[in-house]
Amino acid sequence: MDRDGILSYFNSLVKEDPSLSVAVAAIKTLLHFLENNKIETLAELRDRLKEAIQILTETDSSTTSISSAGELFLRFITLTSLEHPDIQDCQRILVERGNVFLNKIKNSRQKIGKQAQQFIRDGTTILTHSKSRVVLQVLKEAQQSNKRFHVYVTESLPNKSGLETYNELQDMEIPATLILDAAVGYVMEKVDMVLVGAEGVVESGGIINKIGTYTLGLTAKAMNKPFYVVAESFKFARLYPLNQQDLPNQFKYHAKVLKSSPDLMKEHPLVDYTPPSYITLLFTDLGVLTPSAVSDELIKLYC
Amino acid sequence: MPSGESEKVDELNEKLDVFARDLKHGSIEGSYNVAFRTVSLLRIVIAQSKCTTAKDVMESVVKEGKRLIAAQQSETAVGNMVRRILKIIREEYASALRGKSEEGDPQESLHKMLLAEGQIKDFSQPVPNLKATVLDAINELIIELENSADNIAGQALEHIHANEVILTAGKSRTVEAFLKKAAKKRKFQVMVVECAPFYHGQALAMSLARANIETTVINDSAVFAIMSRVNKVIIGTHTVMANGGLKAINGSHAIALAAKHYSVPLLVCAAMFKLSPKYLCSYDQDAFNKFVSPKDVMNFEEGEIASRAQIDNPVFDYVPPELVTLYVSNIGGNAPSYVYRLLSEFYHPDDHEL
Amino acid sequence: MADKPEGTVEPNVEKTSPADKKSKKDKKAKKEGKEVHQKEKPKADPDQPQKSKAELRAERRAKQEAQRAAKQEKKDAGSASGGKPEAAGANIKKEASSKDLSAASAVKKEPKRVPDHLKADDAETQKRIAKRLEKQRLPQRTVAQRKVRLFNHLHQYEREVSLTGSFSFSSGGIHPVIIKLGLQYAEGVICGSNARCLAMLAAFKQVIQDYTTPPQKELSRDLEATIKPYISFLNQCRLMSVSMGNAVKHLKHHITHMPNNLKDHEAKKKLLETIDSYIKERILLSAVAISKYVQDEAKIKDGDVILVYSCSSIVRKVLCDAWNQGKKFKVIVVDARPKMEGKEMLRRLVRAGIPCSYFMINAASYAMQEATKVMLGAHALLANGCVMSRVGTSQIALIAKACNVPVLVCCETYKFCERGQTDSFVYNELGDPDDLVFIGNKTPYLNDWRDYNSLTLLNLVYDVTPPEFISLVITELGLIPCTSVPVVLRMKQAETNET
Amino acid sequence: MASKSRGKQRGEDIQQEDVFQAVVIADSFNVRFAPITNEKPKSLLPLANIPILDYTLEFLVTAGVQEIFVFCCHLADQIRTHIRQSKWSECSSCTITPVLSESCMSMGDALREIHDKSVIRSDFVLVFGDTVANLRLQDVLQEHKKRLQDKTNPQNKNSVMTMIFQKVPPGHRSRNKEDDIFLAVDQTSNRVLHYQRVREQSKLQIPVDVLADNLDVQLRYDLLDSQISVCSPEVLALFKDNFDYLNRDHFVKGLLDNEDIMEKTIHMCVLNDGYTGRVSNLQMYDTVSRDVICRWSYPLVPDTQTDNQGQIISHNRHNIYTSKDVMLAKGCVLEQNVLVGRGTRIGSNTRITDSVIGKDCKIGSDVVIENAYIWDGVTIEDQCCVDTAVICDNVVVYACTSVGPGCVLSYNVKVGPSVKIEARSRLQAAKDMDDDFGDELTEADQDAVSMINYGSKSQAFLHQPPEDSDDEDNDLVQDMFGLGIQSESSTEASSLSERSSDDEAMLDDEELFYSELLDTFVKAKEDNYNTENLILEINSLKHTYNIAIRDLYGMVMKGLIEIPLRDSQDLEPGAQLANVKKNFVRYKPLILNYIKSEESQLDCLHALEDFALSNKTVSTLLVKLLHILYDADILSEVVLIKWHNMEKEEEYKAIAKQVAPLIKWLEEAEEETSDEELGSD
Repeated sequence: MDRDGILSYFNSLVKEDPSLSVAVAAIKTLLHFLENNKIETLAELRDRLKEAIQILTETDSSTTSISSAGELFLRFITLTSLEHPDIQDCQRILVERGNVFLNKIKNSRQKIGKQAQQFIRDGTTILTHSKSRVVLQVLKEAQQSNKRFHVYVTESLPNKSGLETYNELQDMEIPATLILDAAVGYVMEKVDMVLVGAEGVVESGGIINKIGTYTLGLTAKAMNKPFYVVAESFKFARLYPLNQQDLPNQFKYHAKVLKSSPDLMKEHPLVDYTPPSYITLLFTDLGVLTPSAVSDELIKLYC
Repeated sequence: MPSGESEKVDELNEKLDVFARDLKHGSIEGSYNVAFRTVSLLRIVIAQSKCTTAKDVMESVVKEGKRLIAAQQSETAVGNMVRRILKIIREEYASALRGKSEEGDPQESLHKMLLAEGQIKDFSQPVPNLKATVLDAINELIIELENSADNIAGQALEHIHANEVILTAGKSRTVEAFLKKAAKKRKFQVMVVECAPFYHGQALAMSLARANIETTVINDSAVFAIMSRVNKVIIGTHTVMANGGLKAINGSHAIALAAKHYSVPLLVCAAMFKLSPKYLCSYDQDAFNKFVSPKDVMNFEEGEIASRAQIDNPVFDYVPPELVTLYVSNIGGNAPSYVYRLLSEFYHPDDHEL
Repeated sequence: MADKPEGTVEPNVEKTSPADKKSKKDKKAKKEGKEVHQKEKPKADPDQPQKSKAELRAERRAKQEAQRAAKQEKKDAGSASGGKPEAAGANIKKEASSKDLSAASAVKKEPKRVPDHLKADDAETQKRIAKRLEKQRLPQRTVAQRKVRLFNHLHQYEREVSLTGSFSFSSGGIHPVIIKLGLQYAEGVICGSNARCLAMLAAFKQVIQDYTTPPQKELSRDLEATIKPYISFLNQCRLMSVSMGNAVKHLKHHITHMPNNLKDHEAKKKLLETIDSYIKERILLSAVAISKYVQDEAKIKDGDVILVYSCSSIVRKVLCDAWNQGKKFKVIVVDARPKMEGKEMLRRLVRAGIPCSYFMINAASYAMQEATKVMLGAHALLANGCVMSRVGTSQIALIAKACNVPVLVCCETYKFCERGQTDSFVYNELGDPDDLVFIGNKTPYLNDWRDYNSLTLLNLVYDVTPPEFISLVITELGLIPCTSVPVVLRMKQAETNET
Repeated sequence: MASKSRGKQRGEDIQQEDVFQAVVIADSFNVRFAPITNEKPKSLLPLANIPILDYTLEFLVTAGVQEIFVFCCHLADQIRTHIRQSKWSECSSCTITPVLSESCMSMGDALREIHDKSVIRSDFVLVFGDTVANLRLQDVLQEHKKRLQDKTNPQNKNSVMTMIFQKVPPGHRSRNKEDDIFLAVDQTSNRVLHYQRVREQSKLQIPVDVLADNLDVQLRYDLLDSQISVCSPEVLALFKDNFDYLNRDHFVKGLLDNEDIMEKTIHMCVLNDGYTGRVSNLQMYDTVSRDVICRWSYPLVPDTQTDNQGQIISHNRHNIYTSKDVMLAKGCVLEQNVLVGRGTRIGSNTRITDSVIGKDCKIGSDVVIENAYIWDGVTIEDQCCVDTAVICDNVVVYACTSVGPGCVLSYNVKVGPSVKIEARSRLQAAKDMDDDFGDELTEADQDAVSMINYGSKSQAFLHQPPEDSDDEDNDLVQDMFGLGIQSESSTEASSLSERSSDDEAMLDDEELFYSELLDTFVKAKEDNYNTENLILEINSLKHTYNIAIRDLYGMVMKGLIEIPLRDSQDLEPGAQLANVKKNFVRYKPLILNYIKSEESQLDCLHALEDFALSNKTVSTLLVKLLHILYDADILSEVVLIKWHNMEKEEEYKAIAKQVAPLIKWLEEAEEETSDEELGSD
């Protein structure tokens, strides 16, 4: 199964179910890949997968999620292979466990939605950024349990993803206000809490997310407002950025941008890194975690 | 003899009644006693329950537990103890079932998800002498409770150095022991915030003075003024929230802020039974705070104004984790950021919501 | 008809104004204390609260006798009386007879020197003070037995049953108005720096009216000389507030610069006018101006929830005015022991029809959640921009900052003060520790605190709020940041020099 | 067994043998709450959504009472069933026995009953079934016991009762003029020397000897009688012996008056910490509810109380209590001190403050509710406004209706749409039957009542305060309910007003009413009301001043005449008459509404007589007036003649003479008509 095969499969997945998160799609693709390929040795398997992941990262969809998913998948393989040395049945087991895993994470969004409920009280004002399906899920559930709350959404340039969120909220009849990215400081004093999604959750317990999240974090901190993050556990990435500079470029820019433009000074980064100190809590399908708990999780997984 | 049986049951019921009532009327001093009584009552519940399977036992525990919790929502110790006992039952069951004791961490984790290994979900299989083992485990728990204060006090000298000025608030049994212990070896000065309108602080001051510790009583308004000369704040708490925050006596927040402002370390003495799996998301959260009669704030005679003004008398205060420097618990000192871990050690995630 | 029976037949309905109700309470508390350390009896009698007024009075008289006797002895014993037996508490610094006198003398020496009342721990000063006190034939107060170590440099007195106990009719020639005033201060009948200042000025007007320059003396000199002991007496009763200090300074300035060629009555007239104008311009009008600024700058808007602390006359005025202007807002009154001045605030606001809620200071952070503004009064504004005010103010400001609620301070400029001060220790006033003992209708824990040498009670009166907590100071000159206090001071300096 | 284990827990020193007993009188033997109490005993009325009785029981049980006898008369079995179903039935630490007796008419009877049953063995607590309290009874009990032990002082030893008071200075809202008491106490021993309800006397008198033979007497007017008392068993016996004791006041009075004979003493204690309140009337219902909502009665507050369905209620800032499943639409505001019961839904932009709302109510949108007590299953449609009212179960208030202050809408009443319910009207779903209290009402009165318009869909009838002994308290209380809230501060003033002795009160009531009436007419004229409203006005006036309907006729007539005359004093008689005539024409429907039946006409004639005597012009115009009235078919000739033929006192003779011609003419006219009739046959 070659490059195009992978890409086409991946894209078809994304297309047919827009609510599907990129990471899941990636994992599905990889599983698919695993099934339809004949592989002799473990080493080979690893290399082939690495390539596949590489290919996926070159699509326009969020690199962070994909690579974190990839990492996860590889880890998954090593763990299994430890138990089952024989490559054939290893592959078999991989496939079935893979599916089990997929089933588990399918309803992780609902789980998160439940957990977040206790944090949204009647009459709360929420500020959210860009577009996150999980966040929307949370708000939806809140609405269904007839709570009364108001949402501020940043328009979140360049791709105006905030606008989509806004529209969806409108459809759900949740009172919402669309604000400029630059107006974050202005609305912050009206807001009770900040609620954002994440493309990736890194080992420090910080998050990588749509550009502007960091600003939210800073302002929220300055005004002692809680800053909550919702993220499925498969977004946990094995990565430890020190600061914005330290973020790997392929996260910050589209693959093609990296290829085309020689100096990145002129390019807009797509994501930024929000250090754990700005995050109050993360709501994940593993439960409500403090940033430090995240690294714990990752340690348990990778060490 | 059935008659004896039934009498036993009645007695138990009555005990539960009385306990529930005492909870409701807040006539029990200190959350230690609450925890202790909860455990010992639930122990009887289990001892008397005829059911064999873990499932039934857990149900009966939950039933009584809920009843007690309902009596006084803000007394988290009750809930905590119920959860502890449930955890115990689960573990005993698991170990009995798998022959080996299931190692620590019941939390969901990516690792497990990947390895597709599930928790034991059905507790209905009969296990021979489950009850006995559970009861033993509970006895251990009781012992742990009894020793908690001493364990904490034992660490006193690690935290208090010679002639410090220490500020404390209210009357925490633990803190009292802590200071007195330290006073045996070291000389230091204590500032006690009186904590109107309950004035436990004054009581503490008295007992410290009797123990011949150099003590100064200040009223609640003087905390900030005095803080610049304090070099350690040691307070007790009513509950440690899941995020490492505190649910402590009214006024603690101000103290913590003042300590932060003068960057004075804030130590919290709290035994593990005060650890609650609940989060605080808003000051006005249901069942977080407890509002007692305003009579302490303003006499009923003065009701003529009272009737036209809103008078509240909240009991607790929330201290966010970033203001806390260190927890001194019966299992050692921990940073607030570590609390989540302790949680997963003591409680089973399925029990967080009873 | 309804209240008639009450009035006549019903002696123990509290009809008294909160002020003297309070002072009565104090007396009770004090009495307990006294009994304890006079005859070393640990228990003060438990049924204290039930006593009828009559009884109280009787008791009081008895006490006074005792007091007088005690004083007499002390006098005989001479200045060595300091080393009291029970003063041997471990934490108590033995001071040779610490007699006191204070700011009065600190006034005219412009070159900065530490005022005496900050040097209670310095024997030198004490001696000098003692002498002056003798000279002025003023009563001397018994120094508190038990002081909090950190505050040894401040003066703290036992509460006397009667300050004037030792006055014989001939003695001192202290004007009765002043004596009355002094006692009112001491008992806390008059409190709040505005009220105290006004009362003092009124008293001095009286004094000046009754004053006649003795033959071959100059009014400018002699009058000052006569006033001096008065001031030191007042200081004895309760430490002067900054406002009073400034007022006195102003007055003296005018007295000393009084041209000698003037006739007595003219001079007096002139002085009275100056006092009147001072009251009018500096105190009353500035209050009006401040409240006007608040309206004009719309610092109180509809739907605001304004948190106030304790009882500041100026804040009350501002709020009531705003309400009468038809602004619809709520007020949260936060209060603290032992004085519970907030209750008075609450009472008056409620009377004015303003919707209020009432909290103890412990609950401040709970209350702060819904507040949109914090409005505070001030005892004084210090040159380094700190606000000196009723103890607890800083705490409120702190919490407000944490909940990012803006903090407004209302303060007339006559309360500004050249001193710079960074903490609440150097310059402060110590209230009566026994005030802490009395805790509502609960049985007090600390009844016999004096029996435990290792136990001390601290009842601070003021504290200092660092400028970073204060968003804005509203003065009659307009809205200023509290860092620009020195500027205002300089201006005022200039003014006074012109006159 | 039981008591022992409790003894351990609460560390109290009750010996095994004497159980701590209490007698609850679950009936107040008056009709303060009529008509509500016609269907449900008072002690079961919901206070903050929980039956009042439950508060009392809770209080007693927590105070460690082991045996409670609930004495119920009016609708007794309801109470019994309630107790059976409530959580108390399986309360192991305390047994509750309802004692039924439909017959007895007073507290005295009740106690006698209980004495006959001889169930009380030791000192017991006597409370009413409508008490909310959280004081520590144990302390009082101990105090009482101590007194009895005390050998030295006979007065202490002979104490039979310790009354519990709460310090509540005048001007306090929980002071109501009914329980306005004044007493003299011996300071040292707390012995009660004199006890008096101020309401009854216009002034306070203290027997001289009280002051004479006691040293330090304390006269107290700052107390509220909690009606809770710790009694020795003798009390029952005493009640038995003198059956003229109807209630505790009589008992206390009796004992105090002839102390020396009986050698029994009564003591008192004043709570310094703790709360008591009695729902003795509507005003107190309001006050106590508020105290509960404002948590004075902690721990007896809604969020700790669980009713037998075990509902959990959560308490929030500003004393807002809501249970989980309450549906609040967007933009509806619960301001402060609001309790909303299970399953209630509230529409958008509705404003609610200082109110209690029961279970499963439906409140529409843009509704304003203040100080209201709304019970279960009530429906209030959009744009209504309810102020200071009690609205019982299953009432429906249709859209755009406003319920005025002090109203009471009893069960199943329907009002509206778009009417204004007059202040202080008490409505019920069915007409007043001739029930045990309340006399037969003249059908004229009935009509007058039913005339009042409560809206097209309405099903409501004005409740007639029964005309029996305590009825002037009754509406005294009634209008206090309104007042009570509107001016808490002015309780002073209101208590001032009611001191005057009753007959006086009646008298100036009449005058007052009349002047009011005149004003109403004038007002009606100015912004010309339609007759309905005017009638409404007048009726409500009638009820507030409690005027007999028959007097009303006269007064209305009188008023209708006086107004125009007043307006046109300086004119010559002719013009005046014209004026009056106009007026009559104008208000004919009104008059007809009141003056139909024969005796009503007579009444009105008599009124005219008197009026004529008092007023010069009238007497001159009288004949003409009568003529007009006759022409207007208001007065039938029959009646006129009858009236004229009645024998009269001296002073009316003149009038008789004056009107003689008219009558004559009438008689002739009559004959003619009758002739015609004959002819027509």
